[in-house]
Amino acid sequence: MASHLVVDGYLTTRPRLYGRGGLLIAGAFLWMGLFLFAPLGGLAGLAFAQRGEYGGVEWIFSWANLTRLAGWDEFGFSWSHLTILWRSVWLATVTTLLCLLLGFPMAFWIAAKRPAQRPLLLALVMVPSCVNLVIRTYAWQQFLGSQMPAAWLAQSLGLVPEGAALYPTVTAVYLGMVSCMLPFTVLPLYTSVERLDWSLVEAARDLHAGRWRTFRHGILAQCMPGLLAATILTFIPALGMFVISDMLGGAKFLLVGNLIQQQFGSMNDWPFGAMAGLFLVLASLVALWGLRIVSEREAPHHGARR
Amino acid sequence: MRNLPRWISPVSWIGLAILYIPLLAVGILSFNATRYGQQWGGFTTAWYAMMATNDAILAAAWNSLLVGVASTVIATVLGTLLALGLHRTPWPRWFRRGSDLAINLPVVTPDIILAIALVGAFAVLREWWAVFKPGLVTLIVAHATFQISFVTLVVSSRLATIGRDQVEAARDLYANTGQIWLRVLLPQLMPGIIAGALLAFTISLDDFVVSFFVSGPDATTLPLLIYASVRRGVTPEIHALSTIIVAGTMLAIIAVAWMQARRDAKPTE
Amino acid sequence: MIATPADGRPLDLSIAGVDKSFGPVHVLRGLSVGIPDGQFVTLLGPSGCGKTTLLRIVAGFEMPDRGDVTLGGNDLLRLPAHKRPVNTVFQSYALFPHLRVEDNVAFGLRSRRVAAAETARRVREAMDTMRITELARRYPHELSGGQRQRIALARALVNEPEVLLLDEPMSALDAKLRKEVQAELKRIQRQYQITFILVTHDQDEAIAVSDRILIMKDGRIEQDGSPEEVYERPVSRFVAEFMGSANVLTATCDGSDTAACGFAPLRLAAPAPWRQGHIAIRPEDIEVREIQPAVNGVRGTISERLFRGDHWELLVDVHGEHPMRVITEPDQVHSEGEEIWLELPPDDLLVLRD
Amino acid sequence: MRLTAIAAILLSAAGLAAEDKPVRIFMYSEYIDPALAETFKARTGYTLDVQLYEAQEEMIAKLQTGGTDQYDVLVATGLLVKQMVALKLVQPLDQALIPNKANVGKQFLDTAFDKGNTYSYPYFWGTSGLMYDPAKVQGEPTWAWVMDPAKAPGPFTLLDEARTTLGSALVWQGKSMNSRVPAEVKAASEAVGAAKHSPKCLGFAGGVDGKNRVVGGEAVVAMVYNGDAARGIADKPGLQYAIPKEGAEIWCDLMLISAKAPNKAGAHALINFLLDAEVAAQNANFIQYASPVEAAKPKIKPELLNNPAIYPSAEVMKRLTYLEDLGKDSRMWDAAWTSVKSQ
Repeated sequence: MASHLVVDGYLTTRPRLYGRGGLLIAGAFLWMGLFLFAPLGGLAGLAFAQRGEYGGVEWIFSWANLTRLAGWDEFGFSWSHLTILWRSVWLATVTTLLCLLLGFPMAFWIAAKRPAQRPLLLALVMVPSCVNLVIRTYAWQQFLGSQMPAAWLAQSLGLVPEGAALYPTVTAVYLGMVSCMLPFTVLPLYTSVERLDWSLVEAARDLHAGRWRTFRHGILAQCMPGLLAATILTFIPALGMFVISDMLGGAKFLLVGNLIQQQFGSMNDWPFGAMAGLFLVLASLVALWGLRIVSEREAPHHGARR
Repeated sequence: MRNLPRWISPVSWIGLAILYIPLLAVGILSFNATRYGQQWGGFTTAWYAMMATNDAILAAAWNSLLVGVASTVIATVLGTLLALGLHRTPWPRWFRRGSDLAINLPVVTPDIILAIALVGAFAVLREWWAVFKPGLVTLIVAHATFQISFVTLVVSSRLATIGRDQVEAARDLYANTGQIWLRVLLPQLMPGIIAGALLAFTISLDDFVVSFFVSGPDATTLPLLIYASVRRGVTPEIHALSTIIVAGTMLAIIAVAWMQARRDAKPTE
Repeated sequence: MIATPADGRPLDLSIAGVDKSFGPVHVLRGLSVGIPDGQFVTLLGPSGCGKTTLLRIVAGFEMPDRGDVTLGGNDLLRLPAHKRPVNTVFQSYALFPHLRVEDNVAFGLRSRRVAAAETARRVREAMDTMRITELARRYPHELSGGQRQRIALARALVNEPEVLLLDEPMSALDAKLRKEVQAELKRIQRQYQITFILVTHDQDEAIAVSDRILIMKDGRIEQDGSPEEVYERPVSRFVAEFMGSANVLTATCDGSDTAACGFAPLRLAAPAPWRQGHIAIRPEDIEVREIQPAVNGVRGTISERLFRGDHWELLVDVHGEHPMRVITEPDQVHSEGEEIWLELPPDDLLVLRD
Repeated sequence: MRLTAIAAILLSAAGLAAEDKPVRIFMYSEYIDPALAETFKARTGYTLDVQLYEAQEEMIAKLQTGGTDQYDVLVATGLLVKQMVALKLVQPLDQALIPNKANVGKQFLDTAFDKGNTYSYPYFWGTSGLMYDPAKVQGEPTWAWVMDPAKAPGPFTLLDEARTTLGSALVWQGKSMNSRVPAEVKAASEAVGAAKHSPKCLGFAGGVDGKNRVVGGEAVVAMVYNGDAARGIADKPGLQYAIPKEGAEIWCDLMLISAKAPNKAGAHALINFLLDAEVAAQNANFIQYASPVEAAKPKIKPELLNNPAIYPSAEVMKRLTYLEDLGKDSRMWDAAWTSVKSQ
């Protein structure tokens, strides 16, 4: 009997469960193993190879790509890559914060509507993401162009010189970024706001907590899982994004995404591109792992009974 | 819901505005007679007519749809099974952690890296199997590869909301394993599966980088076409196309909402 | 499926030597109990005592590490949950959110492929019995807690199980509703005449509905008896305290019928079996006297006085240490700070086994 | 008799095959007169299938990831030929199948890109220079307009191309456009970096984008390719394109045959076809880029031939330099460009 166990009321054994579970996951994992994990492993190997004289790959093991990523290039040490990295993280962080600042009220706003209206509004938030990103960013360029009302307004207010467009500017980049990422912030936030237990919020209010404390303990604590999901879904894609910064920021500054793309494109240095990509993947995974630990600590426990 | 602070509503409208300004700009430009630039050159529907007769656009739209549907079907089946296999099996902790990581990998990997990895895999496989020459097949396989993760993530989160007591109750009520699947788990999982499939489909429709690398000469998708037109200066036909996509999606959503409302209004007396 | 034996032998449930651990936690320790057919039994105990686990073993959701469970002589453990003639009302009710009420109720019958006409008839009956007929076309999320509970009951009873298991079915209901449901449960059990096993941590509920109460502690049965027995004659300090806020006194006894506790010697009805142990007395058994009573008189000061509607509850400081709970008639008026005599009648002093 | 019958059958089968098999050319969009497809079919029996890329690096990436068996003829900029040969993306030409090579102008044969034209023949050529609004600038066109913030006449854009932009900065500083001296390249990158940080700089742009901003009046001067400039000037007459006094890049796009071209015979036929005097003239009249096919000149529209933005004067031609493949030194250039774009 001891080797048997009961799962969902069915007497079974561990090997049998593993057999069934294995069968279920085999398809996906075989598929992903063949087309993703194995080639990604190969790519990780590529990160330690070298670029040939005319592009291509020379399979000689070297740490050079790693030291290069850290900043040692042909001119000695430079802050180039670290600056790029820092700028990418900063852009993604500010974008995430802006999205949360807008997305949280929007989540509440939707959740406060009549139940029949909510899915409609939610869909309304999601619709823009079915238009190609390049098109939307191009549309921002058009909207911010020198002949458009927004620019006229800014020109007449003396914010920008006569005849100037509103891009490339930092503001334009953030507008584009927020416009692109906001749906992915609102969606997870809404799912947790919708399930909010308002009695806890009222309890906090009854205890004469200030607005901030009510929000922090009554609302924020409950929305933690959604908040984390929103942060992940916003921050990680924002970290790799570069089209928006190129199109609305005048391509003046490189981001990690550019750096990687360039190596596989104009620079034709695949090993270095693989190294930079590997770094981004690992950094994202570490961030994800950290957030998961935080969420496990913060989230209310739905422990099993017994 | 309780009385919200008064600033919530205006802030939300600002958020919606930021989302919709570009769409509005595209919509207006699609009726602008000027070919390049933003000057208003008069109202025209010529771009829509041109789009409708542009074979390249129609072929790309067809390819996008084909790739989107095929890859979504594959990814939804595999991803759902994966979510179920992970959730309903007492895997050891290390395996659980590992799978978690594996599923999140495509989500955090930059597109370009995914693309290069896939292209490498196809190049090797092509040595044995000619099916993997750049084209629709590679596009479908590539899209399915990263879609699986998204489907699994969505279905898993739905699965987590279905308590173990549901299965136990069904079992207690004499349901065998097959009945539990068909009568309890799948119906409750369906919204999650549909959401996952929709997400996967959207991602497929919008994917550019991976598609670019794995597609062949005969398999241009809409994003590839759009990207190319943007590179050479957008033609207003692309505006018309985008406007139609937005309008179509909106109509579909409104139709679904309307049907939902009708269905909800009827039964409960 | 276990059919009722042709000879009409009652379907007694027998649990023998059941042991169960979850990892390092030993939840059930060699537990044995027999439950005759048609009895309303309550498993009562604090959380973590193993009562739910025992229920889940009977239902088929857990497998004991050791021991046997039989129903009418048939080994239940060899059967998966869906082949046991046992149904459960879950603590969460576990209604199927995607099914209408009538489909929820019909679920078990449909699983067993009972003919449609018969299914319809039995579903209608069960819903009539539970008075939920008008809710048939609703979905669970549209219903109140009490309504959901009735549906969960109907969904289980419609299958006419040999044993009905109820896992804290009233924990989600408010106090008034709970009283109603208790009466209802009792009525239904009489009507169906099948074995009910109720798990609860609420002693009032247990007393109200059960034929028999099993008080559990740390994976063992601490006391097994009728509600009266368990209430009137707790065998241990744990039972006494759990069953209703008894005053428990530490005492020593030298083998005579007098025990010495901190403030006074107390006469007992019979000698205690220990040298040092506990005796208990219920608050309602303590008499308040103006003058020193003949036996077992204790003097104390009223430190607190609470009006409970049909009685007064007094907290009496006895010799500055033991606050004793005493219940008096509503017409007996005392004031706080007043010194009074308490009489602890020997017949009401319960000698506990520990 | 029987033998000839079999031969006839075989030949007709071959002819059929030739007709069925398309020739795929991989090139920039709007880079060939679509009307030529019919002429090509009529003359050779092959169907022309035009596949597009939008950037050179896209093409290389496509080929490197196993695309060499997907295309027959590749159009690539001369700078990339050495690299494509080294990466085995192309194959040597069968010179006997390209008699029309005789039509090509001497200065476009046997260049540093491909000594002896083993792999390639030229398709079109052009320059990168400055497009500007003459009403808003003074003096002779100079790189200083976009490289020296103090001398910039107004808002400007730079090209988002490492070699062209850094190379132009080198020329402006009196150095070689193909410098291999780290100190010189570094100095050039610092100049471009300083220009970038000027408030007048609207950023790095693709050729089309830069042109659009001058046409739209947002920029006064932009670094562009001459073909884009020609289109911009057509949209808004009055704008001008010039090679700065310090000199500039001349580029030449070449036709090559993919390493695993599925239709080798057709590929040769296409290259030969496009070097035909009449065909080249028709193509040049449509595309409005400069044709290297000398024999075509009599048939090219005079307004194109006389447009200095397309065919610069002999005097200007002396100031133009081809970019060269830098081999190992390209890493140094990459680092310089990265530092420009990161600081």
